[in-house]
Amino acid sequence: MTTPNTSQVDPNLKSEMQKKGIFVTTINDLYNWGRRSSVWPLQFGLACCAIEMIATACARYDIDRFGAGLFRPSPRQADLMIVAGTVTKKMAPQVVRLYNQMPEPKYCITMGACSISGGPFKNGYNVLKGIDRYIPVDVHLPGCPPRPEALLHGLIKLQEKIDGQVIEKTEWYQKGLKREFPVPEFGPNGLIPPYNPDVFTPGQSRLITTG
Amino acid sequence: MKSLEELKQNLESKMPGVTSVLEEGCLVISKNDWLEVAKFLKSSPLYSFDYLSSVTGVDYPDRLEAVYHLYSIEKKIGPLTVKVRTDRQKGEIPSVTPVWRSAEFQEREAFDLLGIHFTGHPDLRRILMWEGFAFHPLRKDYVAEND
Amino acid sequence: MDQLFVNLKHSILIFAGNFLPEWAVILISILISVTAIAVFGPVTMMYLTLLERKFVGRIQNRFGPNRVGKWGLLQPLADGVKMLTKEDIVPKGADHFAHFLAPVAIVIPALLVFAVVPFGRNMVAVDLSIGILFFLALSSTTTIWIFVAAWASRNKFSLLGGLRSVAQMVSYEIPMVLSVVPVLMVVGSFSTVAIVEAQSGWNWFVLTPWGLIGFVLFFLTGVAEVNRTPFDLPEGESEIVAGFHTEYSGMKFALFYMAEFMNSFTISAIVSTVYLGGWQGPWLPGWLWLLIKSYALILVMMWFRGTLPRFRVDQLMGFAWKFLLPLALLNIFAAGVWLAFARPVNYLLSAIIVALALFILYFANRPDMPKKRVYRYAVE
Amino acid sequence: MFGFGVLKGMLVTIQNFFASYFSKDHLTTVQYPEERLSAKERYRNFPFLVYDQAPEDPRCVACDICAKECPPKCITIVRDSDAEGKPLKRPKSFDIDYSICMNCGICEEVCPFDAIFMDHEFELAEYGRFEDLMYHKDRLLKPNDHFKKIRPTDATRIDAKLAAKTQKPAPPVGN
Amino acid sequence: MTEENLSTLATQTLEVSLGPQHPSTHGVFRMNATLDGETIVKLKPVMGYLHRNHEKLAEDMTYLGSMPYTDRLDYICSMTNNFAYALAVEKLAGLEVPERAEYIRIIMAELTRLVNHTLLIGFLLNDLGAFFTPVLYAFREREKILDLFESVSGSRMMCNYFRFGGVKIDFSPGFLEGVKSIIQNYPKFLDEFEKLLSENEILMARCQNVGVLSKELAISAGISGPMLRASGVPYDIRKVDGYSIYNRFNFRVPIGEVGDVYDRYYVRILEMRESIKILAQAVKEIPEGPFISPKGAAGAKAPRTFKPPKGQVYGRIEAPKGELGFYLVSDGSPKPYRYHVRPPSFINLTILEDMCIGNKIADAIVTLGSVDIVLGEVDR
Repeated sequence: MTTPNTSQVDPNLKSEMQKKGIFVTTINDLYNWGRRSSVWPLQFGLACCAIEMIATACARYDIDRFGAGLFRPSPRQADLMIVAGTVTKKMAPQVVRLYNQMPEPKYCITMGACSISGGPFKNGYNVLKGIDRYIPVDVHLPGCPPRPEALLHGLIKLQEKIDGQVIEKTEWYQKGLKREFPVPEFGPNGLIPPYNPDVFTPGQSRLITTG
Repeated sequence: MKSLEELKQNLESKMPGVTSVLEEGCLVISKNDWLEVAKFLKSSPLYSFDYLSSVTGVDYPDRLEAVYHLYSIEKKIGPLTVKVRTDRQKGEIPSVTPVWRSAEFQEREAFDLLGIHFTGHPDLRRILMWEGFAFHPLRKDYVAEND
Repeated sequence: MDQLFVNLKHSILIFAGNFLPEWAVILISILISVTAIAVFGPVTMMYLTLLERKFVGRIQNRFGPNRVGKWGLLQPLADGVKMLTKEDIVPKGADHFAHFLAPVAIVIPALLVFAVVPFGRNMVAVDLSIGILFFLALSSTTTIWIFVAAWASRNKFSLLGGLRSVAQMVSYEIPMVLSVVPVLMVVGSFSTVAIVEAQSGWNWFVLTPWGLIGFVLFFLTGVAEVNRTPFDLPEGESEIVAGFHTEYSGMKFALFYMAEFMNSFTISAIVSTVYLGGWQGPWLPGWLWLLIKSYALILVMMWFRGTLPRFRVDQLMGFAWKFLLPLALLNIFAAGVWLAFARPVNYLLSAIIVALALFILYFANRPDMPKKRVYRYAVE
Repeated sequence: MFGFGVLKGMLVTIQNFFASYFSKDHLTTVQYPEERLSAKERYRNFPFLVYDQAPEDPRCVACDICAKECPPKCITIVRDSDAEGKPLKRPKSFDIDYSICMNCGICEEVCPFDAIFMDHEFELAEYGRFEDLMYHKDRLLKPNDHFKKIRPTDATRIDAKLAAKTQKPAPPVGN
Repeated sequence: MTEENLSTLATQTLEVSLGPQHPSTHGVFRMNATLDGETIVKLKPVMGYLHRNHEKLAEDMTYLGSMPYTDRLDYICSMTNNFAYALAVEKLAGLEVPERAEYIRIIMAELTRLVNHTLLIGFLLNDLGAFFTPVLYAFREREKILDLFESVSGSRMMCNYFRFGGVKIDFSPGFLEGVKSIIQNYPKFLDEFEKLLSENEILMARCQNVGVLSKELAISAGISGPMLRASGVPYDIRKVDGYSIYNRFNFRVPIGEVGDVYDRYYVRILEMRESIKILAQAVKEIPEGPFISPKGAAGAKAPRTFKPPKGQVYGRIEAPKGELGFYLVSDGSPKPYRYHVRPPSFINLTILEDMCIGNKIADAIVTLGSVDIVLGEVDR
């Protein structure tokens, strides 16, 4: 689904003003433009997709061209969590806690089949069948591992999604903000609760409000 | 490797009480004198198996089995496979970590995934699953949670 | 061209003078230089972040950011807008007030030090007679705020980072001060403007033997003061996650980032003032010369960042106490000898003393220096 | 002397800096959305079904070998049956769950009818997970000349084999 | 502070968890370190965060179905994982491998060794604090080798290229020229890498006499690979077992003496130079002929019909990280009864605590880096 162009300034007025050198924008565009062109990913890799993520940050594909090259080690300074690799049940609480620690306009790309749905290790007893059971995911990136260009394409899709966001309707400015996702505990045979009901309904993907 | 039979005679001559069986290329030792055999294998000048390459737990329908692969670095002797058997319910096998340090993590993994209790292990805890996990998942009768 | 900004300010004052009272004109002149610094500081910081990402990028055979704006020129603006709109997190256990105070307080010395930097001929904001002392005093206060930041964020990694920063600053403060003493001895005054005037006509201090050593010392300790590689232990990324600013998000982290880059600009400006002859230079206007010299030194700092691994804590302090400090003392002695004798002889004598000092220190530190090794192959 | 090794190292990085302006070997960046690397011929990403003339009759005969051999079991096939329920040699529905597939290429190897091949298309990022990444038959089917375009050598070999098979009268294939 | 009243000073140890998410634990590996100041008192590794149950999944999959999963064991060297698994199953089923396939396997294994050692050195420097530059140079070279893997097997990292009794498909056109250009240019890259790193005093100071591992402890702890040879034990499974056709190539096995982090780093550089020699000989002598035995081809075409006889086998190879072994028990059905992987990095971690006690926290990170672990293999 393409993201609707929601900026209140109609495009042809904007373009011919720009021809005369006057730069017209709304607060919403500036807010989106700032966030989309400096998405700082968290230095967080789980498995084989992490090596492909590092390859994307390296010389040949260079994610820094998109302004997303500063991999911040501490979750406090990151805005994008790329879940690159298999999320096991022993690691799931840490992943959710890290997502909670990130400051608010935050996004999540699930890179690779394992983090989307458990992938090739789906029927393993220690493998979580997809991280979107506990945290909201913005962009899903299939592949095992997806090519570095596919990750760049995923980042471009995320940037399009950020462009389409409107300040009033974004999730983190709604009243009754429930953005603190409960961290699952370890049970005798798996995680308790098996999924977070208000984030995940089995079989039906969560449509995050972009309009 | 000279030959398995010769090693077996050598073993019996050195330690009369040991009952060892040869089974398609492996030495099967009973579990209560496995520690002495281990010490002998490591210290004997003839063989000096100083390199324990791998410890594996295997779950058979009637028994649990720990399979050890031993090499000698000085004498460049090939793999000696030693099997030690125990029953499935209360699986007890003497740990060889005091003899070979490399068994420490592998025995913990065999305990974690198959439930073989290695007596005398310095720190026998689960290594791959979390502490509260109540089953031994690599056993054939384990049923995973379907969510 | 050289006096461009000075005449500009002068004409504004005259224009304001004919309809404003006397005290208002003085106030306006102060305001002009204050706003000049307040604009110049953050803008250099923004474009230094971009310069670093592009320069280190090119070292690593890749482009830096080049999709936001023409050559990525709008990238710092985008970073700024994003940082402003980030949520502001204060950890539960943290000391609320100190957590907020530290980033704000760390920017104050970084901005204050600009007052003493002589940007061009009579283009210095405040011509303090104790300019260098003012600079050294202020630049050592950043340690306190780094430690307050580390202590206030109640996080083990930042605690480690804070302790490391205190140890590092204490052991690098003394060689830094001692490396400036020879210049003060030769010039006879603390004021930065006097120092630059003393170096007029190509006799920059860096061209004297003791000046070269003093320059290297002052630059290295300056890099340590600013916590940049290879001395960036307080925010040792690969060991203690993000060092003292682990718990800082959004604009507070941006303030730390701004303080670090403004400090690195002021350090290079002061080093080029004291040793490279400030705004002295042929053909080009004065203020352009100072910018070229300090940007060159900043590029060297970024070059360090792109290449060198990090010291360990005890090696860091061993290097300061066992190598830099004695070298700084011997350097003062060499400068004294240079001052005492006549023209051709003093260069020779102080060069001998400096060379002697380097050899003595090299052989003194030889035992704990790492040695090269020879490797052999297995014989079958 | 202390410091020469460090200087030599810095010489290397500054050489790389200046070389990146001149030699191609020292600036290897391919600016992705504008410039693209040419895909290698044997590159395998996600499987797709091949049809010769019309999408209604793909080469696939719903023999279910690839579904059994697929290690992570991400292919589900339902065999088509005509009016009175006699099973036909055509899949009614052929689903591949792209969020599970591990691009291993085993389905292409074991398929006796050369009906499934690995595609070169990798720009598949989606927002939704269940309805966007579960590829049904209509999204999987691609014409044979797409296969010829992305993998010329394999396509010519397989076309020759199929052509040879249709020339000599098709022996009664025991199904 | 004399000795006795120092003891009355009650100091607390700091319990720090260098947790599953840490910039330089090479993935999800956790070390619970108890620190006294900066020195480490106790260090308990915690694993299992990437335990993907490879062995349980393999028990209800055909033998060939597990081949793509072996790529994901040590996801940096996928070809050598396939090699070890293929060798073990061939030993079990008694398949023989044609000449050309043996040479193809040697070329692929040695190319993977180059990739693994280059990446390790890049990540080791990253742990030391060099701001990503060595990692980017390492990845620049790795991309060239990955292009070759992709042109042959179809995927950059997950090659799934080996089959029981040979390989899946012959070389693609232009592959041998690619390997020849690698053989020519790689020594130049290694010289550049050594010039950047080997004599760097900071690196030598940070790596020498850190994480020392004695010969006896190494043998008794089952250490294998470059770590064992860096401690002075001349044990290389390519020479000892002489599996596949390694005894046709002459290459030397580098050994270290002290067994510290610097030795492990330098032994790997020398091993890379030996691998290039092996590659040169293999490319020269590779014969024409079938790339897979007919029995193997049939098994690959219909994995369900591939039923090895009842019995058990333990096959091992010299993977870049150490001795990678597969213990397979087959009960005659197309699915293995028991499938066990003997991973080198899992067992090389046994003595991490002994190497780190008494050193600083920065050394523990570097020692972990020099052990060269990949979590996909540690946790399986």
